[in-house]
Amino acid sequence: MMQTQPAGWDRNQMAARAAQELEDGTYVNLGIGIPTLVSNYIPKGVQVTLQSENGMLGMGPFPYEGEEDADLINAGKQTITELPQTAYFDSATSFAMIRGGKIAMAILGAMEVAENGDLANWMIPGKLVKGMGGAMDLVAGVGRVVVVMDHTSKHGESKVLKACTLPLTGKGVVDRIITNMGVLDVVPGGLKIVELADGISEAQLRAATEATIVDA
Amino acid sequence: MMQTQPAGWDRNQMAARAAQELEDGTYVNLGIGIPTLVSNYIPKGVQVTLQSENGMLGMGPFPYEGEEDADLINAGKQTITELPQTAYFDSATSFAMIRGGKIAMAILGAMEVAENGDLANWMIPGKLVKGMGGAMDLVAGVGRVVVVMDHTSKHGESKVLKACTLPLTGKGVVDRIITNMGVLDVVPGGLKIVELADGISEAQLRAATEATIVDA
Amino acid sequence: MKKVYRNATEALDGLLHDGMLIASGGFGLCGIPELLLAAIRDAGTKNLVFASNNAGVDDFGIGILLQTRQVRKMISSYVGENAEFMRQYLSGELELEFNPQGTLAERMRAGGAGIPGFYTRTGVGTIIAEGKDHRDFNGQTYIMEEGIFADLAIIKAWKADETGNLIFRKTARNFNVPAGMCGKVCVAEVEEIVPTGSLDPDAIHLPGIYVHRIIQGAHEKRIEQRTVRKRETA
Amino acid sequence: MKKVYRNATEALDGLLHDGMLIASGGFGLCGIPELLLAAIRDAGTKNLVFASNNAGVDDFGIGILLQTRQVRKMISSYVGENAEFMRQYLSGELELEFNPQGTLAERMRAGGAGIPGFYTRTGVGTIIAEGKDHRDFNGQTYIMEEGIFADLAIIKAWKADETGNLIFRKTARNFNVPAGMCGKVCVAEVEEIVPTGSLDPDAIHLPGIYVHRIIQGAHEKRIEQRTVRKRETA
Repeated sequence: MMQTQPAGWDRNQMAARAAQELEDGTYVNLGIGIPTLVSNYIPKGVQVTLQSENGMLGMGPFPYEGEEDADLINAGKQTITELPQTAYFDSATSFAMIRGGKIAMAILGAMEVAENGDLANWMIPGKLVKGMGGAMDLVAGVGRVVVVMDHTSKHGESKVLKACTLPLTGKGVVDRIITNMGVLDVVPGGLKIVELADGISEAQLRAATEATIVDA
Repeated sequence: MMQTQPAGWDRNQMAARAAQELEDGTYVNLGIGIPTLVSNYIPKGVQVTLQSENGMLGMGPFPYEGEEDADLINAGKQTITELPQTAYFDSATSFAMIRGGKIAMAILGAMEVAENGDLANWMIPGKLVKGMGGAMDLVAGVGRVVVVMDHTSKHGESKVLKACTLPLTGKGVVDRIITNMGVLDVVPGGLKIVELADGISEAQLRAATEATIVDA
Repeated sequence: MKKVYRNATEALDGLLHDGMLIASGGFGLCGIPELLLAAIRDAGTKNLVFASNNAGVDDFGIGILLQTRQVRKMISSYVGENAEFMRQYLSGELELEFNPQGTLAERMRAGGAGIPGFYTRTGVGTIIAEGKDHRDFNGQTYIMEEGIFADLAIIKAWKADETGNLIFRKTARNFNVPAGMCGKVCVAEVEEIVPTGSLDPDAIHLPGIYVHRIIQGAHEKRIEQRTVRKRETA
Repeated sequence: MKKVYRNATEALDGLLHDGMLIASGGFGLCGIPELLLAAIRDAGTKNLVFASNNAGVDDFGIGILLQTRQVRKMISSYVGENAEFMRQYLSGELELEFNPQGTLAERMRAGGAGIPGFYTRTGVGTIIAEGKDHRDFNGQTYIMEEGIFADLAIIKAWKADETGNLIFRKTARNFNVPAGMCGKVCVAEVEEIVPTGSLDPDAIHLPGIYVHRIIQGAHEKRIEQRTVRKRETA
């Protein structure tokens, strides 16, 4: 299938759109990659506390040069800083709050997502296997899972599928999908288009989507 | 069955004998009643750390008058003090260490004990029921359970039985029994006499014991 | 989102309903949420189920809710200090579910940690094990106990910052941490609310994510068993 | 009983044997027991099974034990930083059991808390759930995960007192608490041993009851991903 790849939003625009999902006064976990960029676009008047699953609530920005602290990293192993409201805790306590549903939302990357909310983002069989880290706990535990991903592969194949082909991270766990082409919700029967990215037509989004799209 | 009640050890002598069970460098939990007195008889050169299951390691003595602190009590709800090595923690953490086998020994009171190590010390059906508190967790979790109790009831009936008649606190949990009449160990087939209290003959102890006594 | 409320009544506004399950912190009278309990009495909410290690004494702690007949059931490990409790229990007015103390604490933590069931050796072979699932691990028998998922948690801490990070003092921490974890909503009463940033982030006992509403108040902090020793004169 | 040892080799004396299960603290290279790992390498103990969130990098952390082929199996959630690990795993020299990170942390805590099994929703419907017991609670499906009971725990803390009470610093606490809980014996390396009585008893992260041996040493504390921002000039 040869087709021109419609661009739509770039990485930063996707992050900015995802930031609109944030609700004031909530605790949120941001995955590695584009989700990390979301913290640059938190809307004015919205206060969210970022959880880092390696044991921290109230994650601050990267440190100034020379102020890096080996004892202060995020889940991506990057040096970060603390904030006035910061609290540290151990990994068992950290995942107790994740599994226990205390985190309102996780914004995560994905390799594939399916119309039933299945998510695959940790393993490609036959390729190097790095591990799921905390992703399986997050999708099983948090209140709402928002996925941020490219709509299609480099080869133009849809990553928004009828059924995932890769090993799952979680079954029926995704609530909303934000791609370069728009925003879709997981609803009974398939996906519902919530919003189109700049310069993307509904026809283009439908053409790039393998999953069933249901009308609202 | 009418018989003269041999006295043997008094409460303080029983506590002193129980204190001989303490091993240097261990963590120990002392129950309410006679076991609490054990802390008065810790042998010289033996350092034990007392756990209080309401959330403290390193329990100190009662406070001086006027220095009572409502935030510092033991499991018997008595005001106590802290020591230099004291650490406080919550109840879930406290019983994690109990259930996890980190406490070397518990010294507890009993209503009845049986030759198979069964212990009953929390409930008399038809009477007021106060609850088991932490006793069931302690007998299930600690390394060694030493019971300190009167050998017979006020009516001269043996409390060291072939089988407990009262609802159990734990099944097969008792290692050693210290009574006013002596010391007995739970061994295969019954109880073994370890020691006789002052002025108690083996015949007296055997006569006051319903449980099977096996020869060493 | 502001977490600081003016008083216990306002902090509980909209959270109470008849028949709800409330997890309460405290051990004996130590570290109990005395202001919130008084506000629940004043609200008159009925048929309450309390998961709480103890039931207070006749005129303090959960005892005040027994006097007003607001409690339908207690999930506790020890209720020996409360004569009114015994009267209501023996007359069949009050339900009682005994839990071993460690099982109760772990059930609360489990609820807060999204764990609906766990295995423990505590209670195996006793009446506590009756009707519960048994399972062997490495030749040892264990029983399954279930997580407690409370509608509301009420706890008492020493200090809070404005984001709800809590610290406790000495043995008053006790059940306040596990109870606080297992509530859909958690309200904390504290002796002092301090500005955010003034608590040591390495020394927070219950992070603010668990704590939805906070009040500062004056606490009686009654002592149940005043035991002392004499000062030796030199 | 003295808990303070002079160095890592002495602290591990008599504790190591081939084929043993070791739980290690640390997340990435943050808060790893680097001195104890080096001493295990020097001891040459073989066929080790490690429960550790990560496997270090090629030349630091558990990576140094992969270079010497001392590790038979890893129980981890993420091993992406270690090329030698991948080589050995893909060539079949090394066993790997992936655990979701929270499941691994909870399995360690459970082992330390005397809990041989617990239910979690994490991994339901994925390959992680294959072969595991499934059970429904309130209409939701959960799988059973087992507690980890390690022969030895090795952890790294910031400060210890002489009785083994430990405190950690910032996110270096991570797996050190649950790993420390689940070892039959736990050895801790710290940056500073302080006199007993100088730590705040309300702020102990891992009470000394869990900690059997302690050493003080100099730590490299390598940074894995040095990310910074530019200071804005006024």
